[in-house]
Amino acid sequence: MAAVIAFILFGIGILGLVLRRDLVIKLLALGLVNSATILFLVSIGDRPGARAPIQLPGDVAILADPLPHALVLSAIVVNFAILALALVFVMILVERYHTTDSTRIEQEMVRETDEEEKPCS
Amino acid sequence: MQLILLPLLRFVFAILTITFSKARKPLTILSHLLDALLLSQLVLLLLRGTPQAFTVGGAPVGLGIPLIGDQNGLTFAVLAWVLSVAVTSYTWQDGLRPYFFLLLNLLIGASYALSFAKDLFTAFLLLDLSTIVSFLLVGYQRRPRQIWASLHYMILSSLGMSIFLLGIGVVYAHCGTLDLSLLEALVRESAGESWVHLASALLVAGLAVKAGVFIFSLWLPSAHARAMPAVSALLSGLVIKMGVVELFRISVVFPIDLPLIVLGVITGVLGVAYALNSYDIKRLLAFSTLSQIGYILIGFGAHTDVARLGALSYEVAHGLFKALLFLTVGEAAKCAGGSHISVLTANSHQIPWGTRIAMTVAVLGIIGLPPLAGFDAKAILEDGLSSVPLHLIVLLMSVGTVMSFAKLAPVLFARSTCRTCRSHVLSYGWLAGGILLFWPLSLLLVPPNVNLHAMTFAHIAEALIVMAVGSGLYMSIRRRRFALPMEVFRMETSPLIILLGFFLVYALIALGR
Amino acid sequence: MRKDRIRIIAAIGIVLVFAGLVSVMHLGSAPDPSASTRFLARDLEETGASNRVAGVYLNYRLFDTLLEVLVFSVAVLGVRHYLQQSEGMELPDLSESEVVRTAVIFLTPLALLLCAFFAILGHISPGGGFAGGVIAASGLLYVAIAYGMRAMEKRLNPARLVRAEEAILLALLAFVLLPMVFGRTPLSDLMPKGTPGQLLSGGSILVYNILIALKVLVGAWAVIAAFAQHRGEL
Amino acid sequence: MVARWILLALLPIVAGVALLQTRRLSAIIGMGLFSLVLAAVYLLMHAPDVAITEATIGAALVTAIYVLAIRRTGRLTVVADEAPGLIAREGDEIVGLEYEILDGFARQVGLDLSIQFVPLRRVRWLVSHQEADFGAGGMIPCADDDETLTSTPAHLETGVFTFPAASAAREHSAPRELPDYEGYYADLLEHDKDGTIAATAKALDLARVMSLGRVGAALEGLDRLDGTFGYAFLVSKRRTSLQRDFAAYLRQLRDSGRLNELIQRHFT
Repeated sequence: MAAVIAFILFGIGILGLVLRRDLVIKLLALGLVNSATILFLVSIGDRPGARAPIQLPGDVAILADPLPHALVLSAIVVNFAILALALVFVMILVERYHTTDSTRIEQEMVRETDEEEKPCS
Repeated sequence: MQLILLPLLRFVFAILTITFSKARKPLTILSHLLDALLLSQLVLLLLRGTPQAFTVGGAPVGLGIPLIGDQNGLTFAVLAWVLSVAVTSYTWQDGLRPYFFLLLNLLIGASYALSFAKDLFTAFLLLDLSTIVSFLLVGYQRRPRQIWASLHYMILSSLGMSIFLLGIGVVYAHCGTLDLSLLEALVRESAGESWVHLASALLVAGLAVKAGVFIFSLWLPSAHARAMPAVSALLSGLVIKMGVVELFRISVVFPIDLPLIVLGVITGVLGVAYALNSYDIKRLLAFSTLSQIGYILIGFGAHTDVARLGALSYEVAHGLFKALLFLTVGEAAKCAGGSHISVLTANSHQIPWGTRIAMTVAVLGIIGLPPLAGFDAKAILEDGLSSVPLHLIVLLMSVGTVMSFAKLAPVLFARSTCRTCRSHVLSYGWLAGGILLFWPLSLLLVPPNVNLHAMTFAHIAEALIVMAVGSGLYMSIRRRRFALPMEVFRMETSPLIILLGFFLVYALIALGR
Repeated sequence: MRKDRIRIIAAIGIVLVFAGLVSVMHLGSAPDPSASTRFLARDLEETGASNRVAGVYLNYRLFDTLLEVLVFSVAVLGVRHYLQQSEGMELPDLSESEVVRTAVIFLTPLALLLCAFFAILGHISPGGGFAGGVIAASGLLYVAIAYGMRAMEKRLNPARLVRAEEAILLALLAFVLLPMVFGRTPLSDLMPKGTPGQLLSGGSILVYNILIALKVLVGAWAVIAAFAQHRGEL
Repeated sequence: MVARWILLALLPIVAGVALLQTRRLSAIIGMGLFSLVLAAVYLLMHAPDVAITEATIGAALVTAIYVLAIRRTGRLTVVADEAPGLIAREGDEIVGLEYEILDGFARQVGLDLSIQFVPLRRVRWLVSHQEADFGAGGMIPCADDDETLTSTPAHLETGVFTFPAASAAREHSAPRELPDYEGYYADLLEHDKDGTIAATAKALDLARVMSLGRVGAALEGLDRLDGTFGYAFLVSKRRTSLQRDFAAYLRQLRDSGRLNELIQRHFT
């Protein structure tokens, strides 16, 4: 069932990404999409009656599968990295166009000719 | 050992160039020489019939990360090396910061690792590494449009990678491993089950975003057209192909031949249509990249050995001529003061003649003049295709390519006296040499009987007719613009289109059963 | 207005179909519960780490982890590169409240302790170097809130931080390449496995955890500092 | 088991509410909360490592950098001198014509409006050093001799008055209750083309005359200066796109008649 929740969250994230025009909220929605994926992966490692995957010699309890957990650790970091960079880019764009509205930034960009386009400070 | 050393050494050099930034030029030369040494050892091993293969760090089978130096991987690794040499020499005198070389080294290292790694999750990380690096490279000059393109690129590819990761999850839940060579048997066992379809559709849709497949890679035209020339060359020649290489890897395991062919056709035809309608040369090149990816996908999807070899050669050939085109057009645009075709034509006398010769070679390569790179690769590819409609579509794409590049003719044939700067000449010569000598060099990759078959009269005649028809058609419809929807390239629609693309892929996989 | 509504409905429709299709297909063929133990049965003897996640993360799939650290480093570099050039405001010294300073005396050592705990015991208990590094960086953030960015800048020179970051990354790569000296392939584990559950067990995992914690401490602090400085106040 | 179901069901609700927020800060905090719930879910799904990583990175670090980033990203910073009717505090709220115009503009461009009241002479400095986006509170456009500062189109006509003589003004008004307008007077004198005003003369605009009247200063004998004056907002010259946006917004406000409506409401 956790998997279904993960897919629902994925969908909510995409809706946020498409319908909200604020760039910061778009990034939050992207973060939600990534989190949903991670939730799905963790839900795979879980199985009924399992324990956390910490084992001592001679221990025979059923453990949750550690491999998805290990994958997810990497994925979380990668998502953070992408998010931080995207946020920086949003900051630079907003400093130039004074709006976080993606549609308006697109319009501004169309209006600007190539000569006008100067590197951002 | 060489397999893991190639990426690791690049990573070490990447950090060394920024730590000892004064010594970055000798370090760069050293790293290229070392790479050449390691690559040639690997190629020798492969030619002897014992490709190197091992699991990283001696981890148990099924858990660790397997590396293999097979033909597909090595071809891509060599292409990465060739492009790395070209871009390094092109930017040699540009006074770029160590930061640029760090990113360049990381990108090449990631390409090496991706060519050898046969593990889904490692591929995910490598694709993400390449995304971040190229994200930073596209925005290097900090122009607002570059930054916007970068942001768009990043949002879409992050979304794509999330879809890919969902696919990885589904695969792992059912197989318990991510090793592609082990998956092959496991997936075949449960062929036809619904999870196989779901996993393949998710993996394909996710990768297609990175691979420059038209309905998915909506970020591509703006990113490639906005970046600086050296970066565009790498993006088109290398970064996109990382996705394509991974798509091919997956196509061996999962039943995705039909979607590959359909996506290839869509990409090829639509890419050509948009390229025809573009009068900004950099944008034209970006769209043409999409159409060229179409050939490669069709080749991989056809699933015959000859077609696979053709697709591999086309991968290399496209890397060579598209990189050369981006580099020369970049320099030409700088000299002429704009990359729009009218500006280039008007100021064509200001374009150095060396640049123009190199550009001519690249254009002839891409439109398939025998016996240059494009012709040879395309001929091998066509030999591998059995269905007639596919043949016709490939021909149509070739005609379209000729038509879109016919616009460049006035730029190519003009007089000028300026000279190209020396570091650029080296880079142009290196790539142009590859294009001109592609046929003899490709004997390393393609067995002689297949390769000789490409040089038949029928293929040569076909190529010449395509060129004639293409230029004739261009003359007749010259400058007539037709409206194509640009709405799809907007950030508000592209994620939805990616989902629609997923549905398409899913339907095709279900059909292909 | 009407066009907007169509767009919203279309978006919701597409997303619903997507979520529904994926859910149905995923639940439609129940995962094989034995699948995950197909290859993963005997790793305790091999890695010697009783935290089996650490065993996978830092032994079997060490290459992945290395790539992840690289991704993180590139991101840090990129953030710093872009935020440095766009001009930040002057760094004002904020008036510090006594309460905040007193809290920091407890919070920051606690964060550093937690970091050390996660890094050193990462192969026995949950945690690991990455989380530890981030926690320690947040400990530094408390100090910055209490004493102001400028005071932090004096202590932690940004240029020296960059050097430290590169040095740690190089040390990590050198450690990864070290087995070559002994005739083994890079990334293989040289150190003895020990008894699972003991402090000195799990081979090189302990070393990697500490190196990653240091790397992430410096990197995460660099990101926080870049954002804080760009804003100019904390 | 029950706890897990409850938390899992909570996830879409928290995420949905967070993404529906109009205020950026609320959305960020909402997503931080989401991450915390997610970490708890991971803990209940027997993934302590993931839970710790999600809590430290997803909830703490990401939220921290978002909050640090939006301080400058999502704001339209306005520095203002308090001018009753135009922009002034009333209890905990800010009211006035200029406030409503700025608020509407901020909404349209999707920024959070942040208003700081500062002494009049700081307004120009802050705007010209780009510490703030707009200067408000009864600003009158000056001649364009300033290198860094310009103004938006005027949104309200006004008059400017001079005291007959400085000494007279001091007699009439109670100095204690006069706000510190030194810098402002100097500006008006500098930019007044009419050189007949004595160097010691003081000038005041209508809004300030009214505010002086309210605090009980005697205002007899003021002379109205010739020419038309209008209130506008100060803006840095380098912010060309901001100027363009605002001019467009004002035009739209005027064409739709909404501006007149606002003026009627505030000045009747």
